[in-house]
Formats: sequence, C-alpha cells, structure tokens
Amino acid sequence: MQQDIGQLLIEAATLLVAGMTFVFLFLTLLIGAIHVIAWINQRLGAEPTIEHAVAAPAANPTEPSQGVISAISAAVHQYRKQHR
Amino acid sequence: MQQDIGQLLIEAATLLVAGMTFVFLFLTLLIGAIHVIAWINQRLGAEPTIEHAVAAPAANPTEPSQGVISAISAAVHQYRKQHR
Amino acid sequence: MQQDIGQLLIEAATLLVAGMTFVFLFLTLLIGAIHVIAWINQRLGAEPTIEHAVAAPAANPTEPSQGVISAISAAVHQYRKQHR
Amino acid sequence: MEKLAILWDSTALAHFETGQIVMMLVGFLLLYLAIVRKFEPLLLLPIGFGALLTNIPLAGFSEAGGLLYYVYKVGIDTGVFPLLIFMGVGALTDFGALIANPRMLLLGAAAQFGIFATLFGAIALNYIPGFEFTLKDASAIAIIGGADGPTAIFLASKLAPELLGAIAVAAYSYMALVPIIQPPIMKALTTQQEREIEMLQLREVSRREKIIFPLAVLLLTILFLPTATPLVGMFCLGNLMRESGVVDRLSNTAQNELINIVTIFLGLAVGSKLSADKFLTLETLGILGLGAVAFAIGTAAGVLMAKLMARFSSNPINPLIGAAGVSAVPMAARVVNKVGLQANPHNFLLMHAMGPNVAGVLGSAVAAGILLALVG
Amino acid sequence: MEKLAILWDSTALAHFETGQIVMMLVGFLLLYLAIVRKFEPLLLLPIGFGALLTNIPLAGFSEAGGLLYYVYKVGIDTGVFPLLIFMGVGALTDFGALIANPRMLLLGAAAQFGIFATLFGAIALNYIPGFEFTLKDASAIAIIGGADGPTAIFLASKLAPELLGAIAVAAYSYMALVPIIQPPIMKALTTQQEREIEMLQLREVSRREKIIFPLAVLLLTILFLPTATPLVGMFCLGNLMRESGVVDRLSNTAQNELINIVTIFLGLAVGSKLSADKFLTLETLGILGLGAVAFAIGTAAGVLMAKLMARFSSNPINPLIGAAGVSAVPMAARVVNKVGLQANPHNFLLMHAMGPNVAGVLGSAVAAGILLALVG
Amino acid sequence: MEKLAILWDSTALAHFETGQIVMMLVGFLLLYLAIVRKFEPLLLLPIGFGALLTNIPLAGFSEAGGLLYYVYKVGIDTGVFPLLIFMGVGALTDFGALIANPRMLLLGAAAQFGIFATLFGAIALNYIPGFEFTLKDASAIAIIGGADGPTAIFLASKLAPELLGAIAVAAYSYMALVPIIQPPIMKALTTQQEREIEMLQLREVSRREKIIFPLAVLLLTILFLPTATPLVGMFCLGNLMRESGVVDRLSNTAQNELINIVTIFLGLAVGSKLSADKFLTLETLGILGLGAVAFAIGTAAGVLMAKLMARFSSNPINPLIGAAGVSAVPMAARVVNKVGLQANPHNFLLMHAMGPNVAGVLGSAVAAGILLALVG
Ligand code: NA
Ligand code: NA
Ligand code: NA
Repeated sequence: MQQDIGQLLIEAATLLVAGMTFVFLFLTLLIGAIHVIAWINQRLGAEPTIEHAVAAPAANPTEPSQGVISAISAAVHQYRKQHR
Repeated sequence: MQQDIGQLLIEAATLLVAGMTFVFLFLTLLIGAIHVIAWINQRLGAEPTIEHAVAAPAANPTEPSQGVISAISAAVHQYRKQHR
Repeated sequence: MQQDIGQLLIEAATLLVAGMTFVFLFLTLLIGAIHVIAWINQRLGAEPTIEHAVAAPAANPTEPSQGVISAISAAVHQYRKQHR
Repeated sequence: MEKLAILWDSTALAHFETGQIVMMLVGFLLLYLAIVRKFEPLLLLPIGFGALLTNIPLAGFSEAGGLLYYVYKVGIDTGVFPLLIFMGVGALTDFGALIANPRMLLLGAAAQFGIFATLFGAIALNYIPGFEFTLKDASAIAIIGGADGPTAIFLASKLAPELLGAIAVAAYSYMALVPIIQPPIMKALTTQQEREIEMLQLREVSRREKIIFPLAVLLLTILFLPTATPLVGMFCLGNLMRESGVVDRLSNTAQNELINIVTIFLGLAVGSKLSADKFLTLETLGILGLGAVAFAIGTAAGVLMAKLMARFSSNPINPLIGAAGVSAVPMAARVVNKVGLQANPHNFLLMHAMGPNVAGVLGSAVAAGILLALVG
Repeated sequence: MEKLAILWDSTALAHFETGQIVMMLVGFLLLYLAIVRKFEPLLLLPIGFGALLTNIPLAGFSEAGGLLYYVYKVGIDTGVFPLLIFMGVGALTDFGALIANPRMLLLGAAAQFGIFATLFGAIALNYIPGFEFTLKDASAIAIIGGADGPTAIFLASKLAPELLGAIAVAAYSYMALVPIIQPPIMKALTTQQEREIEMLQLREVSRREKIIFPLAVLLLTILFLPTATPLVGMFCLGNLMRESGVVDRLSNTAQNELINIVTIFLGLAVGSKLSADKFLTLETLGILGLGAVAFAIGTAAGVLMAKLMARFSSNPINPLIGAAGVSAVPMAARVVNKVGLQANPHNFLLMHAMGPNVAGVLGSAVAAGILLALVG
Repeated sequence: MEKLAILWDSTALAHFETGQIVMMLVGFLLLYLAIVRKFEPLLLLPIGFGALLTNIPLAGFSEAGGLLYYVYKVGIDTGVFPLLIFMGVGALTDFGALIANPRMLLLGAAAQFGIFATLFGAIALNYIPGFEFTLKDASAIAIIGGADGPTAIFLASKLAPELLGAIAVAAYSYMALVPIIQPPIMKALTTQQEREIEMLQLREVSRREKIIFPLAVLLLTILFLPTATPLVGMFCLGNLMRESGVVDRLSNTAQNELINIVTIFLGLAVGSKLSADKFLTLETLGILGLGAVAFAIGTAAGVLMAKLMARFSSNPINPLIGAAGVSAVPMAARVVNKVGLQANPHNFLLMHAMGPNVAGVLGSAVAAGILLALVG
C-alpha cells in the first residue's frame, strides 16, 4: 500500500507541474488577448457614448437586414457544400 | 410524390380558408363581447373610484358570507341531484 | 358499521385530549424558554446597537479562527473516540 | 367545410359535462370573491383561475403533460410550495409582541381546540349516511380550524390529497370571513366592561431575543415533535433570516419575489384540484360546515381562555385578544382591534392581539405535527 | 509531459467539427445583433450564448446531465417556459386601446393571413427538391408570421421540435427587423393622403371593463378553441392579475423577476437547439425565406383590411395602423407611428396602433390553437 | 394515555444518536459564526440551518420525499445551483481593473499553486493511517485553495460528493478567515519598504473592451479547456449580460433575486450533507487542515510572484497585491488594502488588488477544469 501511495504521489506531482504550467499558459494567453482587444478597441476609434446608446435604444437597426439573413444563408450553403 | 405534395397543398389551402374563417369569426365574436361588456358596464353605473378601492383594502367584506357558502352548497346539491 | 364509527369516535376523543394536552404542554414549555431567553439576554448585558453592527459589517472577525477550527476538530475527535 | 367540422368538434361546446360547467361557475365565484369582495385575493384569484383552467374539456391542463399537472406534481405532491410559503411568512413575521408577553402563547394553544373538536365532529358526521370520513380525512378537514393556509395545504397533501381542493378553498374563504364570523362570538362571550379593558404597554424586545427565539422554537420542536419540523423549521428559517440582520438580501427575497412566485403556482395547483368529481360531493358540504364550526369553536376557546387568564393575572387582560389565537394573521388581530375600539374608542388592542395571533401560527403548526404523528 | 498530452487531447482543438465552428459563428452573429444592433437583445443574447455553449466539443451542455439539457427538458419540452412568458406578457399588456375601439380586432385577424398563406407556401416549397416539410413542419414555420416569440416557441415545441431553433431565431430576428420590413410595404399600399389621416381620440375605458375583458377572452377561447387555452389562459391570467388591482405584488413579480428568470433560461434552451445537424440544413434557409414572406404578407393583409374598413367606417381610419396587426408589440405600433409622422408631423398614431397590435397577439394565439387542433 | 405514549415515542428524545447531537452543535456553531461573527453569513446561515434540519431524527429531511432531498437532487446533483451562482457572480463582477492591467493575471495564476500543492499534500497525508484519499478526493479538497465557494461545490459534487459538506464548510469558513490567515503571511514575505510602494493609477477601460473581454475568455476556454466551460461559460454569460448594457433587466435579476433564491437553496442543500457519518470523520479533520494549508500556500505564492514581477516591471508593483490572487472576492482585496494602509497611510491599493482578485476567480475555474479533465 505504501507503494500505491508512492505512485499516487508521483501522479500528484505530475498534476502539480502540468496544472501550474497549463494555468500559466492559459492566463498568459489571456493577457495577450486583452492586449489584442485593447489594440482593436483603439483602431475602432471612440465608441458611441453610453448616453447615446441609452437615449436611442433599439432605435436605428438600419440596413443590416440583408447582411444578417444572407450571412446565415451563406453559412448554411457553405456547410452543405462541404457535407454533401 | 408530386401527387402527395398536391394533396398536401389542397390540405394547406383548406387550412388557409378554414383558419382565416375561424380567426375572423372568433375575433368578431370578441368584438361583440366587448360591446356587451361596455353595455353592462354602463348599466352598472359609475364604479367605485380606484382611490377608494385602495384606501379600503379588504375593508368591508360584509354579509356575503351567507351568500358564498350557500351558493357553493346549492351548486353541490344541484349537481348531486342530477348525478344520482 | 355504527360500531366502527363508535370506535372512531373514541379514537377522535382521545386525539382531542392528547392533542390539546400536548399543545398546551409544548407552548407552556415555550413560555418557559422565552423567560430563559430574556434572562440570558439581561445577563449578557446591552447588545451592540444595530447601527454599529451595520456600520462595521464583516469588519473584525478577529481571533475566533483558532476557536472555530479547533471546536470542529474537538467534536470530530470526541465522536470518533466514542464510536471506535 | 370538413376542416370547419373538425374545428367544431374540437370546440368545448360538444364536450362539456355538467360538472365542469358547475365547477367553472365555482371558479368564477372565487374570482368574484377575490376581486370584488377582496377575500384573500392573493390565493383565491389564482385558485379560482386554476379551477377555470382545469375544467376546460379537451385542454388537459391537469392531465399528464399539462401545465397544472406539472405544477401540482412539483410543488404540492412534494410539499415544497407550502413549505416555501411558510419560510416567507416566517420572514414576514415579527415575534416582538409575543416575546414581550409570552403568556399569550396559552391563547394560541387554546384556539387549537377548534381543530381537535372539529376532528371529533367530522367523525361524528359519519353517522349521517353518505359521509365516510376516515381519521386522516377528519384530521385534514379539522386543520381548517388552524386558520392557516399553507399548514392546511401541507397537511391535506399528506393525509387526504383528494380533499385538498375543498379544504384549501374552505380555509382561505373562512380566513377571509374572519371579520364576519368572529365578532358575534366575541361579543356573546364577553361583557361590555371586559371589552373596555385597556392593557399595559408592552416592553421593548431586544434584537438578541428575537434572534434566539426562532432557534428556541426549532429546538423544542426538534426535541418533542419532529413531525412538525418541516413546517416549523422553514418558518423559523425565514424568521431567523429576518431577525439575524446579516442576510437581509435573502430575507427580502424570501418575503417578496420567492413567496410571490410560489403563491401564483400554489394557487393554480390548488385550483387544479377543483374538479367536479372531487369537489361536487357531499364531503365538500361537510367540509364547508365543519370549517365554519372549527373557526367558531377556536374563537370561543381563545376568548374563554383569555377570560380565565384575566382572572389569575395581575395585569389587566382584555379577553377579546383571545380571538386572535386562531391565527389568520393579521386579519384576526385587526378584528380584535376593531371590536375593542367599538367598546372603548381609546382602546388600541392591535399590538396586544399580535401576540396570540402569531402564537396561533405556531399552535396550528404544532397541531399539524401532532396529527401527522398520531394519524399520518 | 504525458499529463500535458492528455490535457491537449482534452482541448477542443483536436475535436472541433466544421459544423460546430459554423454554428459558433452563428452564435457570435446573434450576439452581435443583440448587443451592437440591439435586435431583441433580451432573447437573442441568451439564444446566441446558448448556441456557443451547445456547440463546444466535449463539454456536453446539451447531453444528458448537461445544464442546457436540463433547462430544455424542464422548460421547453413541457411547454412551461413559453407559457410563463405569456403570463408575464399578459401582465404587461394594457388592452385599453383595444377595448375603446374593438373593431381593431379585425386588423389583428387580417394580419394572421401571413400565417396561413405561409403554411401554404411552405408546402409548395416541397416542389423544390430537398424540401420535405410535413403539415406539422409547415404549421410550425408559418407561425413565425404571428410575430410572437413565445407563441412560436410553444407551437414549434409541440409540432416540430427539431425545427425549434431555426424557427425561434427567425421569429425574433424578423421581429427585430420590423422597422425595415414593414415601412416599404406600408408605403406601397397607401397613398400620401391616406397616411395623413388623423384619427379621433379614444374614449376612456373603465377599470371594470378591463377586468372583465380577459375573462371574456378566456371564456370564448374555452367555448370555441380549447387547444388555444394554454396560451390564451396564461395570458389572460397575467392580464387579470394586472387589472384586478388586488394582487399587485403577484402581478409585479410576473412582469419582472419571474419573466426575467424564465427569459434567461428560455433563451439558453432555445440556443441549445442551434446545433449544426439541426440548423445548417436546407430547411433553415426555407424557414428564413418563409418567415420574411410571412411578415410581409401579414403586414400587407393588415393594411389592406384597414383600407377596406376605412371605406365602411363613419370615423376616419388611417390604413397604416393595419400593419400593427402582426403584433410584434410594441415595435410594430412604433413603426406605424413613425411612418405616420413622416406623412403628417401632427399625426400621432401610437395609441391607435396599440389596438391592432395587442389584437395581433390574441390573433396569433388563436391561430396557434387552430393549427394545434387541425394539425397537431 | 396511550396516545401520549405514542406521541412520546414520536419525539426525537427517544431516537437521538450521539452523532446527530454533535452535528446539531456544528450547525449551531455555523449559525453563531454567521450571525455573531458575520462569517460569510449568506452561505453559512443556510448551511448551518440545513445541518440542523438534516440531523433531526424521524423528520427525514434528506430522505427520499424530504425537502432537502429534493433540493439537493435538483440543484447540486445536476450542478445547476453552483452554475447559476456563478452566472450571478459574473453579473456582479467588474473586470475593469484587470483589463487595465492584464499582467495581474499572472498573480491569479500563481495563487493557484495553493490548489495543486494541496493536492500533493492530500495524497501525502495517506501515509498517516486512517487517511485514504483517492486522487478525486484530493482534487476536490485541494480546490478549497481556490477560495471560491461555487467552484468548490461544483467540483466536489462531480468528484467527491460524499466530502461535499466538509469541503463547502471549509471553503466558506476559510474565506471568512481571510483577514486572519493572510496578513501574517503577507508581512512575513515582504519588507516594510515593499509594503509602502504606491502604484500608478489605472487607465480607464472602455465599454467595448469590457464587452469583448468575457467573450474572449470564453473563446480561450472553449479552445483549450472545454471541461471548464460550464463554470467559465456561465460566469461569462453573467458578465456579458452586465457589460452589454442591452439586457439590464436580466442582469439585475441574475445579480439579485435569482442569486438570492439559489443561495438559500444551495446553502440548505450543502447543509443537508452535514450528517454525522459523512462529517464526523478523520477525513474532515484532514480537509480542515489541508484547507488552511491551501490558503496559506496560495497567499504566499501570490505574494512571491508579485515580488518577482516587481523586479522585471518598469512600473512599481506593491507585492501585497499578490495575496489577492487567491480570489475570495472582495475580502482578499480589502485585506490587501488594509495591510497597505498600515504600512503607508496614503497607499490605497484596493483598485490595484481587484485585478488579481478577479483573476483569481478565473484562475481557480481554470484549475477546476484542469482537475476535471485529468482526474474526473
Ligand atoms: Na392557527
Ligand atoms: Na400576431
Ligand atoms: Na481563486
């Protein structure tokens, strides 16, 4: 049984290393993602102020109509083409 | 199969006619009902203002007691007489 | 069947006596409990005013740490000793 | 045309049975009582509406797969809804008046005589041909005398589910009728002089006492009446959340949104039990009659107990407050106040009546526990 | 290292299928529409998020034991969620404008032509190879023309659960697109003169009428269309709670916390149906196309009916208000108001359009009942 | 008399077992901690109360048909309750401070060392006779070091349900003890000079960044750690509802009524696991000890990581903020602020500590996902 515990301990140690590695990798990736978001945000320029957004709720959902429906349609076509 | 679709189409057409007929009949009946409600409402005269109703919540549920219980009792008796 | 009802009636009568006795005993005990609570309350002295309690929410949960954990630990030990 | 014929056949007109029509009228009657007469509208409105829905031919609200079927299964069969209501009521209840004057508990105890006497009466009713109440039925009916809706629904769902609809309707109807049932009894059993008695102001109760109280109630219930712990336990949880002052957001939710949501569903589920075959029976008449008797006896017992206590008390006791022992919070306490004011325009009994009133809630929960232990 | 290999294998990267990636893009598209374009965000945000979650490889959100699986089973399979939403919508709806001018119901009726014509169109689409809509499928698709989300979800869950995702997405998308779809049709079918017509002010409606109205609606539904009673019944319960004035705390909870909670779960559950095998099909394209047609036809039918009524009416009727008959409350009524203002800056049609608008809700619930009776 | 005898036999007095009495005392202890000491009262009050109820002899709260049985089955067995709490927490969390200074994520990562080191420690404890923790047990215990209640409950319900009661109690107790556990460690590992360091003000974060952030987190989790998506997904849904600004009514409900309702039931359900046979074991002692170790190691790792980062950073970093990486939001950040103020009365670290603090929430959810992937 002592041996079993030894084996478990090795497993636990691997978990420790693998786990911490993964956590650091993952959160480092997220740091990169935040920098990318900030960069995109700057490129997009000043956002509409919140006041504006609140003042005109659901106000002008203009023209996207074609875009939306055709985007979904395109997706379906694309997919079906591949899976025929 | 083309024939099947033909038959389905006939069914759909019947549904179209029957459905719209029913919808119109039903909502026309409701128009009548609203007129009846308005007529009843006028006959009953001015309703107690809402202020009053709020001011005296659960205030005077007077005398109905006898009415209530005896109404339920009467209903039960009536029903039991018929279903003996 | 009339006999059955008689027996049921006796049961109901016993329930009546036993039930009322128990209700009175129980609520009398509760009277005692309230007096005990009031007595304890007086012995403990003035309680921290509510204002204080609200002003310092979760402020100083000081030193109990040892107390808490060791209390639970003691309970576990005690129990295990008895149930070995 | 054929489609219209099918549509016609799918209308209710071709399928209505007399019983369903009668029960719909009962549903409308309950809605009338709730909306126009303002009888316990929070419960009677959903109950009445549930009665309408459950009696629609072909709609199947209460059959497997129907909305009311699910609601009943999930909330009443399991006992969860009445217990959550009880938690909310606990969070809404202030025991201050009772803690300040604990002897008021005796009035809450005395008023339970209405329950046990009615249990006896329900069995005696079996001598009339057509009535065949078992002890379980009789217990579920008698609890109407406890004047407490969730307690009645909880007990009925355990002891006599097929009578649940009638029992719940009777319980809430009579609770609404408290202002009519009680005053004559109160006046018959007291003298003008007694009704004029003014009582001493209550002492202030500390927050600490209010926190310990629900725990003490729970502890006694655990020790002496475990079968009452579902009801009493959830009630004390609600009260502890209220008084502890450290979980106000939970307490507020229990007092408002949660109890409101559950009330809607509880009412609909109770209404779903108002079907002709279960409601239009001789039993229902018996239940209605026994319920009235239970309320009357409970009121009388409370008043008489108060008179007895007044005799041995050094402080003045107005016997009217005994009537509040039936619970029906806060209606019964208000009735006491009103009758007191009629006798003596300077006599404000409301706070004094709140003691026996909340004691009555505990009393009937205890009585329900006793019945579960001995009959269930 | 081995552990890291297992971890890598447990990442999604090794398991993604094209369909899942495409569906995630659809999910992001819905989130974009909801957040940036403000298309019906209350529903499309949770639906889009649900679409993301359900398509994650290995996560099993929609498999037995997964969160979305439970939510769908409990709320949509049973029909409970759309019915609760309908109760909340009922509690949010003011029928005053309709009671004041009941003929507006005819506009709500006419707009349902969009539903039934689309049903015909869906079957006709079967001539195109690849489409094989049954009558049930066609009915579930056609109800998109009712412009009412919970009605569409309720009917689809009963008649064609495998199409539910696409139908719900189409219904809410087109409801959001009402300001784009309707104006050209409205302008094409009316003259400048007609659009300038001002209507007489509506009479005041008494509280009593507002209380009796939902009961009358329910009664007629019970008598003539029991299959519509789940939807209409819960709607009327909500409205009765609102108007009765005696259960305000229940009404407020139904309008706020309860409908909010259910909306979150309903959206997630609908989103869980957006899997590649069910959504990335030819049927979805058909549904999207038919939905647009249904909205257009319903709008046109409403406007034409209004023109017809104007001819026979002694009071002036602006035919624009017919467009509000498709429901999509309150968006369609606002669109009417806006187009009216463009024609005549002093012409405020909002209140007049509310009548046909709420009539459209009843109309599509009735249409759903008819389809359930004849096809279900 | 016989009836009274039956009543007596139905009291708990005749049936109490020692273990139940001890567990009731534990329940009272938890209530004391919650009410008097204000230790995480939102959870410890219902947990303590649940512990009382579940240990009542004959009451059967946690047996089939009992209230707590249902609540546990519905909410914890399915994982639904912790996930809903996580959605609410997400809706309550402001990631602004983290987005402004993303390197703080490394502190949230370092603090997870408390989890993995404790996992190792739990296995090592098996050398002591009496302990036989499996890898699953050890993982469920170690997650206490994540200092996040719902994460711990979620993971324990998946990996070691029989330890759930002890783990949840330990997690919430230690979270309450953060102000006692952390300061000595923080002071031991830093110099007075280091603690005095003032940090630069954070830049402002735009609404757009806050909206994209939860989606980015979700996307990374989907790609690299699907097993964490239930926790992270619901968290991000709540945060997206908050930041999107288009579904404020849903966000408010998730932050208030919904999380309150779920908290009551979650607490009761966790309490129902505090039965003598599961809690009064050597394992519980191990869990209590390991939990304290986990917190201490996590705190130390966070502080040391902060010291390391300070060396390579151009901007000044006060190493105290590393302690906030264990999460325990917002308590740990407040502790950092307090210790900082002790060293330098002008040093307000609260906002700077919020970054690692919310990073710790993500970190422990990621750690839970890793454990589920490798051990589950
Ligand atoms: Na009572
Ligand atoms: Na409609
Ligand atoms: Na953490």
